[in-house]
Amino acid sequence: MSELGPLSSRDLIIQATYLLASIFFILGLRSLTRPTQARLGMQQAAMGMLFAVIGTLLNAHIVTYQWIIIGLAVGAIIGYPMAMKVPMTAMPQFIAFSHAFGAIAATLVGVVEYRHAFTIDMSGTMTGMSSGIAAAVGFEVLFGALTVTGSFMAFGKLQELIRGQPITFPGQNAFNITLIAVAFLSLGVLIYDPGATWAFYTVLALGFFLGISMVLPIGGGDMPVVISLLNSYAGLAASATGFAIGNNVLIIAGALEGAGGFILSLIMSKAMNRSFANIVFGAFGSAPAASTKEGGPVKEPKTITAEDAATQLAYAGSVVIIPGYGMAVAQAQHTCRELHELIEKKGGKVSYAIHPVAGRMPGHLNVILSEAGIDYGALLTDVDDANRVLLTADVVVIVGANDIVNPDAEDDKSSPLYGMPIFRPWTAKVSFVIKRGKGTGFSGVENPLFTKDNTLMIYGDGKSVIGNLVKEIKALDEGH
Amino acid sequence: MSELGPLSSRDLIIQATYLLASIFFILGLRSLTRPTQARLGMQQAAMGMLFAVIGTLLNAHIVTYQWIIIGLAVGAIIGYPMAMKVPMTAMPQFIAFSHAFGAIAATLVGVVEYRHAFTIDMSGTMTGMSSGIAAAVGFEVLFGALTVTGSFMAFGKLQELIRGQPITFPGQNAFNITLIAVAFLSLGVLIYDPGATWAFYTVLALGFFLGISMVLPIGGGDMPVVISLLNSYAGLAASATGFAIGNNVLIIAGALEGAGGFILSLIMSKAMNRSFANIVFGAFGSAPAASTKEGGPVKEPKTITAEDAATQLAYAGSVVIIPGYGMAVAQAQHTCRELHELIEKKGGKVSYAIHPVAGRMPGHLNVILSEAGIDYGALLTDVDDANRVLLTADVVVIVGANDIVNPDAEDDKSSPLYGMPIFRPWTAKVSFVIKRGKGTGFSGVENPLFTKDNTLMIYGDGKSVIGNLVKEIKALDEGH
Amino acid sequence: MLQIFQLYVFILAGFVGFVVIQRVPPLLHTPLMSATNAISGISLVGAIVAAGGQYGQVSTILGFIAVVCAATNVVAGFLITDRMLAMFKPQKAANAKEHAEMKGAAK
Amino acid sequence: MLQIFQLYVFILAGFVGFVVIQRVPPLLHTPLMSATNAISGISLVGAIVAAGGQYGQVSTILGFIAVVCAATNVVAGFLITDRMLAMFKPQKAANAKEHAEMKGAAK
Ligand SMILES: NC(=O)c1ccc[n+]([C@@H]2O[C@H](COP(=O)([O-])OP(=O)(O)OC[C@H]3O[C@@H](n4cnc5c(N)ncnc54)[C@H](OP(=O)(O)O)[C@@H]3O)[C@@H](O)[C@H]2O)c1
Ligand SMILES: NC(=O)c1ccc[n+]([C@@H]2O[C@H](COP(=O)([O-])OP(=O)(O)OC[C@H]3O[C@@H](n4cnc5c(N)ncnc54)[C@H](OP(=O)(O)O)[C@@H]3O)[C@@H](O)[C@H]2O)c1
Repeated sequence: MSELGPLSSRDLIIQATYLLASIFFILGLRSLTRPTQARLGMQQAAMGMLFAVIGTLLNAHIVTYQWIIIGLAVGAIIGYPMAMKVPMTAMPQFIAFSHAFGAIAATLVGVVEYRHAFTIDMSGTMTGMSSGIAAAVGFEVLFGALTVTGSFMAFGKLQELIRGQPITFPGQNAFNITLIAVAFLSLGVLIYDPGATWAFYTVLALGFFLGISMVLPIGGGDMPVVISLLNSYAGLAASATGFAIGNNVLIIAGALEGAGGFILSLIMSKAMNRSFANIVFGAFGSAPAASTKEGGPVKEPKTITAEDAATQLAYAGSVVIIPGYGMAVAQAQHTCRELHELIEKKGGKVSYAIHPVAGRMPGHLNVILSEAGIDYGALLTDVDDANRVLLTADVVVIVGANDIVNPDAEDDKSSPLYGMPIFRPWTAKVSFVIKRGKGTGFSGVENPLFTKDNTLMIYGDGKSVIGNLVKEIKALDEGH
Repeated sequence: MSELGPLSSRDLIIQATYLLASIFFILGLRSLTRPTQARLGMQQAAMGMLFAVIGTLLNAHIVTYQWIIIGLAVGAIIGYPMAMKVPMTAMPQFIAFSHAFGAIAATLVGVVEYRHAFTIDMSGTMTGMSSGIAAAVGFEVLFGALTVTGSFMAFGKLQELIRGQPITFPGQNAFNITLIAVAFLSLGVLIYDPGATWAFYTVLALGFFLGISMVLPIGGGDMPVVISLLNSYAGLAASATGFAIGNNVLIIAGALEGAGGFILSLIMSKAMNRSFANIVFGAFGSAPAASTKEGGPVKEPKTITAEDAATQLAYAGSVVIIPGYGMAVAQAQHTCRELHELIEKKGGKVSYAIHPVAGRMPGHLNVILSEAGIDYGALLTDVDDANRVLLTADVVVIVGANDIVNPDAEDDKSSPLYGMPIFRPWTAKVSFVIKRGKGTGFSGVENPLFTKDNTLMIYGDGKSVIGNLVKEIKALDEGH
Repeated sequence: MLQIFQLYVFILAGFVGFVVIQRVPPLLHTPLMSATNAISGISLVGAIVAAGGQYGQVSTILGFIAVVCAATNVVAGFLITDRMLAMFKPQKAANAKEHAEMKGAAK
Repeated sequence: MLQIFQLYVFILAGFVGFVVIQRVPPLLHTPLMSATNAISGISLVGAIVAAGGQYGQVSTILGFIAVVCAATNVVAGFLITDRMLAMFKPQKAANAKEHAEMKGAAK
């Protein structure tokens, strides 16, 4: 909370530490964009955090370190097992949860700031607050509070503590817009008269409320976009804190995060073919409704036994595996790797086509497969590249994927998926689809791929079906 | 020259204008990285400049606009014809020249600042200067002055007003290092005691002197690297001005320019296979000396007549043209385009392989060819791509290029070119080399390409030889 | 005036974030999301000042809670990101690239 | 304090320049060099203050010369860049890209 004026040498050290922290954050983010340097980047960002904390601990306003040290220790004790235990499939809800914690901190800091400025201190005076600072603190608690409840809601939906379906009531959008308007009005009052305590607490309360009412109507599957957007909001809250207490590290880290979260939600929205506005306005609205296409008589999908499928896989020259959300649900990645290695031992080439929005967060399947030790050289993460490889593939194995291989995205203008870039497994010789039953994907629409002539279904849980395939291929060998 | 304190509404407008200017500069630079948006980017940068000027004109310190307006008008009158008349081949020296002008301005501003602070004003007092400001002003005049004389030297060498060869004397490096040391010592004194007028003028004088003594020993061909580096220095001077007068636009524009110039010199040094240190320390040292390889009996290059060459070109399916510095010297680009169109009319495919350091500044030949109206879709600017195309080319026409097609860069560890990525015309069916005589290229080394079995020379000036080829191809048609 | 500088810092940093993150390959989207989540624990800086400052008992308690929450976010966020990135195996990828380059370099 | 903020602005802007310019394709190296040259005319801002301020006669003269020089740099730099960029013909390039995309999209 340094004010303007000549710098003491202590201030100089603090400022140098902060500058270093900022540089580490930026370098870290930059390294994070390259697969071979990503881990280094993460460490640089962590170093940035360390320096930021050190710089703050040197702050002359700090009189007692007791609670700080206990707090840090408790945080570490809570955080460590959390991070070590969580399964990779639960990544979205984990991020939402951890995120809510950071937002709580930002919000509380805002409250402390405001209270401090408008409490009569020992010397009997009240410091008060300029309009500029009031604006910053107001933004801080608004975005902070919104992120707290929003993140918890997202967590609840993903963890299925709350109903995943969109929860709506008539006039919901109008209601939310009114809430937002009132929140910004109160913020305006606060800026005009920083001493208007009621305005401050109204902003805070509405922030909490908005987080709930804006996330409730959004379907569980849309949560990753919401989380990413909340990430962006949390960044803005951090930047606002920085404006309020005059701390550049906060401003910079917050801006980086704000930009990052925003771009990730854009990327997701694009890959999911949702409109930009849909995202910017807090992913208002609900998941696309099921298409009501009425067709002729519905063809029944053809099936294939694990034994026959295994034979074809054993003699295939080129196999492409398309994993989807179901692979994560079934935790089938390790078995999948076994299959992969078996096929390669028999001389086939295996690659994975990873759709940008396969799973429930961007790049989710990359993490799941990496967890099983599959190296990322085998992953085709570009849709066009993957489609080129599919043209010459002998066998495609689709494991728990649905929307990302739905041909309606290209053919049916009325489909909610229309326009989303998809994989084209039907251009390969034959595709096996592994899923539990007739369940639809995230979008809730039927998939005409399943009734194509060269598509064969293998019903069952992803992990056990792949396990069977592995067994059958091994049996083939022994049979010889 | 705004100081800290509450802002008047005029200051607010100025600051908003400056912020806008900064944003325009950044957006402009970003657009400049994309071929389709480059022109827009340039316009954005120009808008940035306009806003920066408007913001400055609103400055409360300005009492008379007369000299400003006359100055702007005179500048425009000088600048306009300069920019409109200069031929594209003279781009490097033009940039050097124009650059010197900007540096003069930066240096003069520094002098005015310093003089103003240490002159007794009407009220009988002297404002003086803090150490921080003195440091900024000192850097400003050091880098500014160095850029002024350095740019003029570079201009002189390129325009051949000064001998292009490195001008050296024994102990030159030691001498320069001593000068630099004295300059920084004086700068130190100035920071310690801002009132030490002698220190200020010593820094200024040494800056001018260093610009000369650092560029003199560098060969004319190395000038583009020097210019780029001086660009970077000028950027630092502008940033220093920004620190001195508390103006963010100057800091930002200067930093962008500083980074840009630095990266461009890095790119050039890499493509020319010179060491990094060589560049950072002001391209100290001279152009690589000619290699003294002693071989067996020297083979004589084979030649081909324009008539025979024309016949082969007329029936070639795929032709690659490799232009070099000689193309620019001969101004052969327009004739080259005629040849290009003739071959295409006859059903052949023509592309250009443009080496990153072909010519005398990075991307030079792209500009030269664009001047002739050749669209950039036909330009292969990636060495690896071009080499792939060369593998299947029927005829390669090398026009005034030498070093960039020297196989020693790959084969001869003792060659000064060793390690530089080059084109491999000898992998094509046949190559024609158009040059005036036995002149070597910029590096001064012999080129074993010319004596390869499938390389045939056509001696003569680039423009007239290509003119002959065009004539002969047309004659072929009439002959039929 | 100070706030104008802060605005510059904010805009420039936002631009850096924008330019840099646009280039993240899809492969790294999830780790990136979790890394930015960890960075959002930067409110720890504000929390420390609140917990250690002389702002009265209520503020100290709120500050203490803030420190706990922010520290949890930071620790959990960075650890999970590290766990994730440690799983990415680049071995064959690097080989594949080398192959491609060798092919490119062949005459 | 002010100077620390300036330092942040400088470092962040330098980083932006670094990240952005690294991506410039070789095709645009010459125009880029001439555009950054034009931008270096930004010293015009300082020159204007020097020429128009009440700093005495010598300063006004020096300032005037500075304005002339900087304005020359700006005008000449931007005009030549524009002339250069106007010569770049993207027609066929765009077509070629479309072709490639069509091929990619074909089944
Ligand atoms: N990645 C992101 O960032 C993100 C974010 C938000 C939304 N989304 C959306 O999520 C969808 C992702 O597509 P997707 O193809 O990966 O998944 P999907 O379309 O949701 O399909 C998943 C399929 O897996 C099957 N399945 C579920 N559990 C299984 C198990 N244990 N074993 C085998 N199969 C199982 C389901 O069918 P059964 O029930 O019949 O088994 C279902 O058809 C897209 O619509 C995308 O827009 C993605
Ligand atoms: N682009 C850059 O940024 C940059 C900067 C600095 C240095 N360089 C250096 O410049 C060199 C560029 O290579 P380059 O292959 O383009 O050029 P080069 O190696 O300098 O060769 C130019 C050739 O053109 C011939 N020539 C000159 N005038 C001619 C005319 N009127 N008609 C026909 N031929 C003519 C010369 O031979 P004759 O005399 O026999 O005709 C000479 O061999 C590299 O060594 C590079 O490192 C480049």
